[in-house]
Amino acid sequence: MALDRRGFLKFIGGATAGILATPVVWKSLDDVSIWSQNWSWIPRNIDGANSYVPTVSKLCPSGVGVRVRLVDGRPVRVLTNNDHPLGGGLSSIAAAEVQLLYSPSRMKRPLKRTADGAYVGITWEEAETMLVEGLKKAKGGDKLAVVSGDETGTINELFTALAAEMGSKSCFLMPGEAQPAAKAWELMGGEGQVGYDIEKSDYVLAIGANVLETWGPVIRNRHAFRVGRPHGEAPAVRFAYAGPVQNNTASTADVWLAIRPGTEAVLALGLANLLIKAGAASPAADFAEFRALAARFTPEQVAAQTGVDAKRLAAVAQELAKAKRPLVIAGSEFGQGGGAAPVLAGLALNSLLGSMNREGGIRALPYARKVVPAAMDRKALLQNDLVAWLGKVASGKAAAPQAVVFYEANPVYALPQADAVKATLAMACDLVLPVPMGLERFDDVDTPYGCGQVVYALAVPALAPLVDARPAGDVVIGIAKKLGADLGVAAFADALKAKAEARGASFTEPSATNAHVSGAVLPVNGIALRPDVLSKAIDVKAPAFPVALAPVAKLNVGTSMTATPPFNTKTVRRWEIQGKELYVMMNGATAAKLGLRKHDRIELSNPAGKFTVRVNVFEGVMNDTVAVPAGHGHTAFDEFSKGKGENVMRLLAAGAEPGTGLSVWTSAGVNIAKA
Amino acid sequence: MDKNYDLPIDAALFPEGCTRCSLSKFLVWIAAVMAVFGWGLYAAFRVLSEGLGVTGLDDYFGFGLWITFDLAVIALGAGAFFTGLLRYILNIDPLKNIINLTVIVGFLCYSGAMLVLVLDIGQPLRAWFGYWHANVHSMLTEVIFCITCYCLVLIIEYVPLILEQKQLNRNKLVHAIAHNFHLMMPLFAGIGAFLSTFHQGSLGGMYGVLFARPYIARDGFFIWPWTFFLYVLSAVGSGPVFTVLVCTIMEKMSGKRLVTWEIKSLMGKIAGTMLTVYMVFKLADTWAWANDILPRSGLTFDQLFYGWIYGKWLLWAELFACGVLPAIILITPSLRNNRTLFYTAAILDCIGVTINRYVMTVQALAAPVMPFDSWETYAPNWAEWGASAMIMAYAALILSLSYRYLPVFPQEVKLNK
Amino acid sequence: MSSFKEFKIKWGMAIDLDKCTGCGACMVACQAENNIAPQPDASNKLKSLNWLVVYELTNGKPFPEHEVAYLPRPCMQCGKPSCVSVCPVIATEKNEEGGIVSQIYPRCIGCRYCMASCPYHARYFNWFDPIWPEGMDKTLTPDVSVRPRGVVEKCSFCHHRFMQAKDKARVEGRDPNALNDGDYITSCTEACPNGAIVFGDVNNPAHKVHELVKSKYAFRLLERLGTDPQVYYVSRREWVRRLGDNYLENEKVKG
Amino acid sequence: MEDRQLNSSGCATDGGKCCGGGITPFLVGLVVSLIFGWWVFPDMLYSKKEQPIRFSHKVHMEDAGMECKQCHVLREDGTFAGLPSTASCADCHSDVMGSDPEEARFVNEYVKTGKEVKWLVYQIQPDNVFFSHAAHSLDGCNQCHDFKESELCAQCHPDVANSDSAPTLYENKLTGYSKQTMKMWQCERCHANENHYGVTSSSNACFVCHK
Repeated sequence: MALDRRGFLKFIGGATAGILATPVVWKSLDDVSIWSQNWSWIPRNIDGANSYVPTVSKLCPSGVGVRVRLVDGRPVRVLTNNDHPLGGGLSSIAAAEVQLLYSPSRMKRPLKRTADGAYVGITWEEAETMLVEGLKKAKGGDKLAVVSGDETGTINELFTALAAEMGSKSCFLMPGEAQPAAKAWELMGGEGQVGYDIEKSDYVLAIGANVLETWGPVIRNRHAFRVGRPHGEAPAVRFAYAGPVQNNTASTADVWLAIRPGTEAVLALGLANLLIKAGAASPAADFAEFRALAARFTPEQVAAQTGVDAKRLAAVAQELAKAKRPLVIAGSEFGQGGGAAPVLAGLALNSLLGSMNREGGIRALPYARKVVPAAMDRKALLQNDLVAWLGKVASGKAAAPQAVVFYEANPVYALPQADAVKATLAMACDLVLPVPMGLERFDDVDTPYGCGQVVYALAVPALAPLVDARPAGDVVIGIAKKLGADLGVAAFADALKAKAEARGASFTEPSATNAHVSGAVLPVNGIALRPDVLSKAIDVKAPAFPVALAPVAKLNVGTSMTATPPFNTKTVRRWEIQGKELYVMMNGATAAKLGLRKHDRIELSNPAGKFTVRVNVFEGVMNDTVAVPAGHGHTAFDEFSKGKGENVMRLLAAGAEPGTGLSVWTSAGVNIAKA
Repeated sequence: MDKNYDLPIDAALFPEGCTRCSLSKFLVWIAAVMAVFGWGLYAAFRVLSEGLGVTGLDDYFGFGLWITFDLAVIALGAGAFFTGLLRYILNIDPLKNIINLTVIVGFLCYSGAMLVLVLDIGQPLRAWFGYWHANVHSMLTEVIFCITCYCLVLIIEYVPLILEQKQLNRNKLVHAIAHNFHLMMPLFAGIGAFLSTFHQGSLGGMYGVLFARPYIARDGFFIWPWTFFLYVLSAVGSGPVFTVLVCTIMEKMSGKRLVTWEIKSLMGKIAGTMLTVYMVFKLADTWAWANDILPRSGLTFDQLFYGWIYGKWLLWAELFACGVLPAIILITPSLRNNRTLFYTAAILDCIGVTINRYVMTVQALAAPVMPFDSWETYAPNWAEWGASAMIMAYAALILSLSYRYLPVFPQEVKLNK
Repeated sequence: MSSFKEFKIKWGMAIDLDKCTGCGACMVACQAENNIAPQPDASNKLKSLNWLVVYELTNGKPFPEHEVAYLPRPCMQCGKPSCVSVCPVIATEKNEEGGIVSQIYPRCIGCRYCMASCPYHARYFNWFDPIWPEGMDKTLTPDVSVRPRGVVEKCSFCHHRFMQAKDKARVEGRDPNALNDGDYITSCTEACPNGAIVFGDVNNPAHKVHELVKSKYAFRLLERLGTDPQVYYVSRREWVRRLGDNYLENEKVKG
Repeated sequence: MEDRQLNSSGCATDGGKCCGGGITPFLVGLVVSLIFGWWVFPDMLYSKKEQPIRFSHKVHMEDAGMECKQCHVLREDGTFAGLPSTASCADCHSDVMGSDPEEARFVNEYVKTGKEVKWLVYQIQPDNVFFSHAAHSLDGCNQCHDFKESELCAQCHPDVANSDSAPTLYENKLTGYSKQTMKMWQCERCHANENHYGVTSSSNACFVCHK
């Protein structure tokens, strides 16, 4: 039968009716919607058994104690470790540490720089050969320099021992708070490492030091804050903060004393003056001279120099005097370049308040014994000033090294006058060696600066390295051997074991923290206040710029050695970065004075450098001050941070602190012009 | 009959006794329409393949141009149900001369809206969940069901018109079907009127129920949410004149008279009457909102406006320039019969209801509710404009084809003798 | 407004705003815990997906009287959620003991009506498919499914942790419906070093949060709109409490 | 449009004729699509997969007297380990025990190499489903029911206790899931059963099963 048009239509009609009576349409509709929950380009969950590895974060400068959650051996989370002496919460950078293992910018194998400047992958054998050859050339007479970005690790002993074997003492730490503090403590005649017992204090005045965000063992500090501030109740511990910007610490402090950047020491002396007038005294031998010095810092004088409100200053002095266990913590508001003066002045205040060697006050903590015989101990290492040395090299006052080894340090990004550093260091490294990341290696954190107790925490690998990386300690030991030097330890693990023993810790049993706390303190005897040094050191000339510069440090955007982790872009505040543009903050009065409004594009410039940013009006900034978020402006790393914003270090130039010779870069100023 | 070679090639398909432009001229016009359509198609492709991130929408403005567009065309398409209601149920006979056009416009508005909705939801493959997993508490469920049903009704109303196409109608079966459909029209008009009233209302209700959005929440008085009635009234107050405007545009483009002035004026009168009723309630609503709902929410009238983009001018324009003013013109016979004033009023009326749908959608979302939140602004991007333009192009296409080949305007032959 | 169930257990938070420094650890912990994809450019805050967002509050005064506070905003898990009744496909509901407002991704059609209804902006849309840098998807937890583009998502109070806590209780032979304080806490609660967030059963006197929410300094966001949130904020600062809701000039704030 | 001129003597009266050809084409269409829809289409939709090793649950349960939970373990934290690892099988099968060639193959290919068997799972659920084996315990169900362990398992899983070889797995080509993957209504047989409320802690709230 031939099918005519009408017949065909009927066939279609029948087929349609039939299909509707079968699962074809309905099942397909349903399956398509199931498919839409299950798209192949969306990653799947992978189930497995949970396990937890207690360790300590080597990524976060606070050395926060954490637990790593693994699912069938895959690390998935960094979790809080409430039992850890450096834990009790997460920092915004440690929280992202697991994901950083897979950062697109992670190095996967050793790299060598070729003649045209490009990096090519090589094997570890080639790399070690190159390294040995390079180091051979740098033997003898300070021709080798070592720069370490790890302030608390035993790894430094291996590097410095290698340098010593090579005849060099040019070993440096990246700048931080510990160096100026060590200098100040030494000047005062203190022994060991200065510690701040925040946990037991009932009144904490932080001058500059951003104690709840970047200063010291932050998570430990914040845990003390947590305990001292019962939920919704009147605080048992009061916090006061003095600094140019209402930063994270200031936001929750009971008092914010706004001061000009770089005037921390002046503020401390002003408080000392008020306290002495109110009857405070120090047992120090040079107290009389100190009193005379402090007397120069009348409230009017302090107000003029720091810009602080005299009434608020007096109120804080009164609160300090009334407190049972007051504690003053002084430092730089962005964690570096502050010089010894603020710490000296701050410690002097503690002395006036009777806080020396007292619960909830200042503690002298013993340094750990060296475990690598030829190494430089922490005390000696802290005395070397990288920025000053680079300055000398640049000006020809010191011999340029033949070889420099950088360990977890990014000086071209993180040092003041980054552009000049780049020139001094001849651009870039010839050899780049990947080390396992913090969660992939054995390492340690020994009593971070600021900690009120001796804490020794072991970092334990949660997983094997994901890339072709080798532990730096073992590489150094091997290289030394090839260079004919015996460092006295067979493996890095032995060094760690010895260090743990030196701290009285034993990690033979599995523990919930892999950390050890010791009550060991050194006596604090015959402390001097050093008004002689202070009077010189505070003689910092006010910058000859219309606007002072206040860098603002926050951990969420990374540290001097790592860029913004992938998860952290969302934590960057809206008016901090927009697209690739950085926003800087100033208060309404300053903006009006400069004829600026929110979103205006401006150029910040000074002899050190210049860049263009936009204006955000934020009232929590000192008058005539521009607050610049630090930690942006990376030229390397991945799409999460590269090319975003500007690096504030480019506007900072280091000078020498009179009286101590330390490099300082907290008193910078800028010109502002509409761009 | 000898073939007349002066006539366009497709003349055999034209409605009985009507003349049309040449096919090539028509095709040029269609090509232009298709170009716009293609742009929209590209936008739709990008949206469907990459996700809605292609659009200018964001987490503050989950609703934007598309929802505004949908609401506006559905309101303006209300001419279909309301005219149908008057024509078939209340037997206002002269409306038969424009009823076909209202049906087509209505069909275009509803089917267009549904097309946009497919783009606008994030998971179009799950669109059928709206029927299968319906949440009876959601106003949107009402909207989904009513729009779908009413769109089907409009298709049923449109089909006989297609079947009446001269060549198709020669087929006896087709002819019979068309005829029988016509006989059933009052029934469908009734169903349509019910459905349409209901979902115009639920569209309004959709907003009125958002009790945590003081800009649009309407509660505490009479039936909650009373935006239900405002939406119905504003739709019937503007839909009829929109049809007239479409008709007039078609007249201008074709150079023919399609509908007598009396019919247009009658449509204007109907819309004007409804608009007047609407304005009374809308003004009362605005007053109640400003003096009851806002203070209860801790807000003041001024706080609900921002800068130029969400300024008070929008409200004044909606209420007075595009509300009270056209209402007065359209209900006053002397003013209404001045053609310039009539068309001005018609346009203002349509603009007014569009502004209403826009502010209820966009400004409502822009207005911060948390005191520390900020006003944000929204501007649709090319993808949203493109997809909207695609619907306009689709409408232009259907209207052009319908006009060229279907007996849409019963008066055309007489008026163009 | 349709009526909502009352529950014996009511998971809630008391967030002390005087303790939050705005560091962002909670936001990072939330993303990692709930498999939220990282975003290379998150500077458009209206298009960056994060269940928990820390808002910056200011007392509005000029320097030096200026004060700043930070307010972490999870989903409020409203007792009378404005989002639930509007969903056309029952992809979100408030029906489980504990009062957590659920959001079911395979059901959601992405109409965004719930987003329009939520005055807290707690709901987020997947504008694009989620993308992790190569290899980073290995860090996904098995606890929360990854959401495709086109669906709405929001904070679930780490609901999977609730389930895990119940399972743990079952295995240990305890009553899964009588969890102890601390058995179940959210990822943000756990991460905050300042202890700004206290999480627990608001109805259970044995849980700390039970007392905290009764503080005279406790308030909820936009309380007068009738959403009845299960998230409470605490601040001793009057100006902060005032920013918790809209107040006409002459109106007084509680506490 | 009654006023439009219509020829009312149209086909309404002799519809049968004007729609000639009878009902046959319609029926043919109907049957063709019914056959396609019920027999051809399901076959097209699924691909068949077999287990990498033929495994006899019967031998293990009847002959060796084992119970489900000996291999399908609940971990201490309440999560379910599901499939046994090669190592746990090797507790018994460290060497070939019987005469079954499949066992020998298992020992040689997996136990000796330490490789894990990629068992196919019939009941694997989408990522968005949360299922707790801890919550679905014998104790809970047997408050009213009288299930044996294998009976309880068989409420959801294919009852393999008595089978000598594992069934074929039908994988849906579109969704990627097994044909036996439970649909929501199957979960709701218990979860939406009001008799269970108050007795067990079951609830039909979305979040009870979704993640």
